[in-house]
Amino acid sequence: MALSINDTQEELIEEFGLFDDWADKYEYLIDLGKKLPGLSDEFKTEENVIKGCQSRVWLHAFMQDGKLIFQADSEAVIVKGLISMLIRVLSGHSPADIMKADLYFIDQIGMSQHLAQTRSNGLLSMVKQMKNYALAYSSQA
Amino acid sequence: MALSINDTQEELIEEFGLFDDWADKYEYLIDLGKKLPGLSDEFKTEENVIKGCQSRVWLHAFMQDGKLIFQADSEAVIVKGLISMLIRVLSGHSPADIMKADLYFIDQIGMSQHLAQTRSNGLLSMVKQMKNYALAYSSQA
Amino acid sequence: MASIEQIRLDFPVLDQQVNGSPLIYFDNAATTQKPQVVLDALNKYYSEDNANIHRGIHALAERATAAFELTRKKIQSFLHAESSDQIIFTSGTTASINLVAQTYGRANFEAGDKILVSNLEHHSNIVPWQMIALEKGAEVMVIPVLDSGVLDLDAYQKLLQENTVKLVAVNHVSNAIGTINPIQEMIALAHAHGAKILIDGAQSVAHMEMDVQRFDMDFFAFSAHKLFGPTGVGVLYGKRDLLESMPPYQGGGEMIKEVSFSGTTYNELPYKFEAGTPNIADVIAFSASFDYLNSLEKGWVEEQENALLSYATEQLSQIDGLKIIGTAPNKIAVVSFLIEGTHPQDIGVLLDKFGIAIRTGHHCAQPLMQRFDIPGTCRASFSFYNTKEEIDRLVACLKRVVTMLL
Amino acid sequence: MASIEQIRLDFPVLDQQVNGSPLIYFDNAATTQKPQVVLDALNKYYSEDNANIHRGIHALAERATAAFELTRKKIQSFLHAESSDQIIFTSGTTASINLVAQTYGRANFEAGDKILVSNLEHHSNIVPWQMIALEKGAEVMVIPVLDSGVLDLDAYQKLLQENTVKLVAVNHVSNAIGTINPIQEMIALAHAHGAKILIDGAQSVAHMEMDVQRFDMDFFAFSAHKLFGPTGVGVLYGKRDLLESMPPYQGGGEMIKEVSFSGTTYNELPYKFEAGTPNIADVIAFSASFDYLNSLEKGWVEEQENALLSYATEQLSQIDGLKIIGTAPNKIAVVSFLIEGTHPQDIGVLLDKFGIAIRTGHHCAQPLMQRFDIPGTCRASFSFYNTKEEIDRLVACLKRVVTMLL
Ligand SMILES: Cc1ncc(COP(=O)(O)O)c(C=O)c1O
Ligand SMILES: Cc1ncc(COP(=O)(O)O)c(C=O)c1O
Repeated sequence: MALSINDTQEELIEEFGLFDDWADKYEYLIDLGKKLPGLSDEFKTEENVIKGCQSRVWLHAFMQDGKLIFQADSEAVIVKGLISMLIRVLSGHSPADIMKADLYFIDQIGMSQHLAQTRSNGLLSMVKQMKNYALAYSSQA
Repeated sequence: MALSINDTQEELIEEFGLFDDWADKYEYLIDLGKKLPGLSDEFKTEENVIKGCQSRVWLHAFMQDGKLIFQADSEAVIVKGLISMLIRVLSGHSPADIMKADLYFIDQIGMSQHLAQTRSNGLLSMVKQMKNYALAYSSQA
Repeated sequence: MASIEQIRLDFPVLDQQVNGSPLIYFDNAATTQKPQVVLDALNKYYSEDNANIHRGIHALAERATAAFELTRKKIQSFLHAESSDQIIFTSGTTASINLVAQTYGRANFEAGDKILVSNLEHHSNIVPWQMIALEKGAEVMVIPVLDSGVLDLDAYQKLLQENTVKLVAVNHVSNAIGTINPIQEMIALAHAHGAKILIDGAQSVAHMEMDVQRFDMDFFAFSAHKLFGPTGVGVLYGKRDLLESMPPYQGGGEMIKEVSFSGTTYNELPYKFEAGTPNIADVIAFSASFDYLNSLEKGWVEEQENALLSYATEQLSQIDGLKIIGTAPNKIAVVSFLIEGTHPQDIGVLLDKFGIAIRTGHHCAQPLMQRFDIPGTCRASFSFYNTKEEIDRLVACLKRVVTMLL
Repeated sequence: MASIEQIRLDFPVLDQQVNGSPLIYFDNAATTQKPQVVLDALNKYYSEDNANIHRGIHALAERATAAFELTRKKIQSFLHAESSDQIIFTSGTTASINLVAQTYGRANFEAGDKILVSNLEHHSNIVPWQMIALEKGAEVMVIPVLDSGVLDLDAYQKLLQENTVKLVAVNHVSNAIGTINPIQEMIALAHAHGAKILIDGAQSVAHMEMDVQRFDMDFFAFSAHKLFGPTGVGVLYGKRDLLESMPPYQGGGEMIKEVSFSGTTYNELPYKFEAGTPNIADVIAFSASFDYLNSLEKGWVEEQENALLSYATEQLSQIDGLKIIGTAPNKIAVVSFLIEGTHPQDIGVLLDKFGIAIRTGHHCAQPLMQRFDIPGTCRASFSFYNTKEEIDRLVACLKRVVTMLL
């Protein structure tokens, strides 16, 4: 059975705990970004674009066996890395769990600046959009 | 024969030299204002109004024997006092003399603040308008 | 709670001599003085964080953006607005009103429509309506004012009756004579007759609590400089559906979503109405005004100002020939007056010699002066940092000035 | 002449650490930093002179008015304008351009008229024209840009040929890629074909001398915050006959001569276009920017910046895969670039970690990005207080960043 949302958060916190300096952290993040499969062009539609980003970011979501699955892509690799973590934490859980998830790992791994309203990387919008999907699908689940 | 423009300025400087404090000076100025004959209603026209004043100020000018005569009025008595000094200094002189007059007395009697561009009492506009009349009449003189 | 002496120390400008006397600043309706914390915030911004906002990803840009948006949140809570994206930054009350006239007005006014303004308005809440009315063939009609300086609500109701009024524009408080208008009632009446209403809060914000939702306001406008904040910042609050339905005002950076030569789409609220680099530093420093006001004891400002108003009214009334213009039962701490046989300008010039700053003239409310058939007034307007002793000196100097003039 | 180290001390913001490294501020095209004298002027104004201007007769109001009008004179001489009443204060370049679009444009554009803008423009010099064109049935046409980032003057001439162009709106310098446009030639061509021309000087004022008369400009707009002055202040210069013939923009206090409900008349220049309480403090403090610039050795700013531009161009070109966007022979000290296989945003985020502030994105010039078919650029923009050592560090950090990303 898959890890719970919080288990995955703990895992990420542990992984990032191995790095002392920001450069190593970002290299790891970039690596995560590169490894994210991304989206095929058919899902890179206007409707899937997340607003408020300097780079374009797309989010695609669908239900499978009562679980919400997220797939996403971005032109910028750091954003992709951040997204890849969000997907690892949230994708494959029930809409109810996603809706009530508290994403404390972002702060703990020292990436909270990317969640600031003022960042034009759209991470905050991304989280909001994921929760919106969860809300929308929660009736169906 | 009438005093020259500068003689009158010296006279005023001497008169104001008698006062030690501002209150006495202003009382004298107010007194000058009250004594200024003013204008009859027929001359209080739109064309004679001087712009940029908080109180309305009217200036009327005409030529007599080659000399330019000024008459003026205001709703505010301090402005009237200031005007009365300008008239005493400039009225009855040739347009040429008025055009080249340097009104140093205003500064010397400590009233230069009233001549500031920023004052909304229009003293500066008044002086300008008097010189404009002199310019306009200088061809006729 | 700090003593008034301590509070005065928070306002550095108050501690100075003018023409050899201690400054008495009674021109608060024109602009209020700034507490030291506002100056400090300005200085801190420029010496630590200065950067252009919203699209930057470097540290300074992020700090500046966060601070800028924090002010928006503080204004939201000051006004009790639903959401911070209904708080639009402009350059002043005047700009806020023009924004509504040129967007809401341009999109909605038609020939034959009526716009109501009151006879108590500041020019900034008259001229923008005259301009758009002229363009659209609409008509600006006037809510009359009674001799006391109170609006004639019967006449207001009659004006609304035909249901041809599209918008009412009225100030919360008259800058010229201090009347507090019954806006709650006026808003309800406007809405009952299908009209929208804009409240010009320029003169009320520094003196009373505001609640745009409880009052059901459509639009509310004010200026930071009259609320102990910097010059160059104004605010427009609007109901969400109205703001969303309005076309943009100025075009430029920030207010767009996508620009191309084949077509441009506009950004969301509030950015849709905030074209160009905003007044970043002053918006950020304005935040400190709210911190300062919140540090004062609740209710104290109104209490102190009401005491000043009663005392000034009482003391000034004892001067021979002095007539107060505006005797509404509900007033902020503003006393407008005339003294028989004197011109306001003469009074103002001489009081300045005593270090006392009042305002004289028409106070940008010429139609009100015309209504009372006066050339202007002398206006002493108080803030909480003023004192009874200052009023005593005003009265004493006024007596002296009158003897000089008469 | 002071050393660069001394000059840097005049800008307090520069002396700080960002993410553990000394700040390197290469985002000067977004907004410039302020010298201490500007901060001091702001502080002095608020703690000594703060008052509303133009209609007051008390000491503070007079001091504030005099200081405010002094800035107007300094701008007049900075621009070599005929007269100070052709200098209009606005809230920024964007507001200045909108003012012209909404007054000159509204009064003069007709269906079928053409307005020319260039493909190099900032959104603030595109969207206002699109908005008024849409309203009037006029058409916005585009002066194309060559691959080098230079405007295509042949195409410009062709566009003018039919004599249906009412107005040309073009920037003096491109904010996105630094191109200096041949405005003298462009102005002459516009005039030869009966078109008026507005020059957006937002990006040129901090870098080069200006002479509105010699260039025969119709309109010139810029922002104080890009010229070492405070945020919230803009300037519009216009030819007298144009300004006089234009209807007013915003209605309110100050811009009127006489207000009554039967009709309102407008004030003279410049006040006709300055409705409401202006941004008094910031206009006054802006004066100190000119004093500061005048204290520098004549010609030094251009020399220093040209040296920075050549050095940066040379050094950056040595980075593998780095491509400079905008290679016009005449450029200000701005380098826009892309690095193969990386996205500008990633570069910006990582440089920030090294304490280096550059701007990434479309720089409010989306049509130019569309022209080059790029998502945006990394832009390093220099000012005279930057150094070659800072550029060395940029290059070193960029190399490191690229290895992280690839
Ligand atoms: C060329 C150009 N025009 C106009 C503007 C708009 O200036 P502001 O945002 O100060 O109104 C800018 C500022 O980025 C610019 O660079
Ligand atoms: C009632 C009222 N409305 C509007 C204004 C205009 O405000 P601002 O000049 O800050 O735009 C004022 C300021 O004097 C005012 O008192």
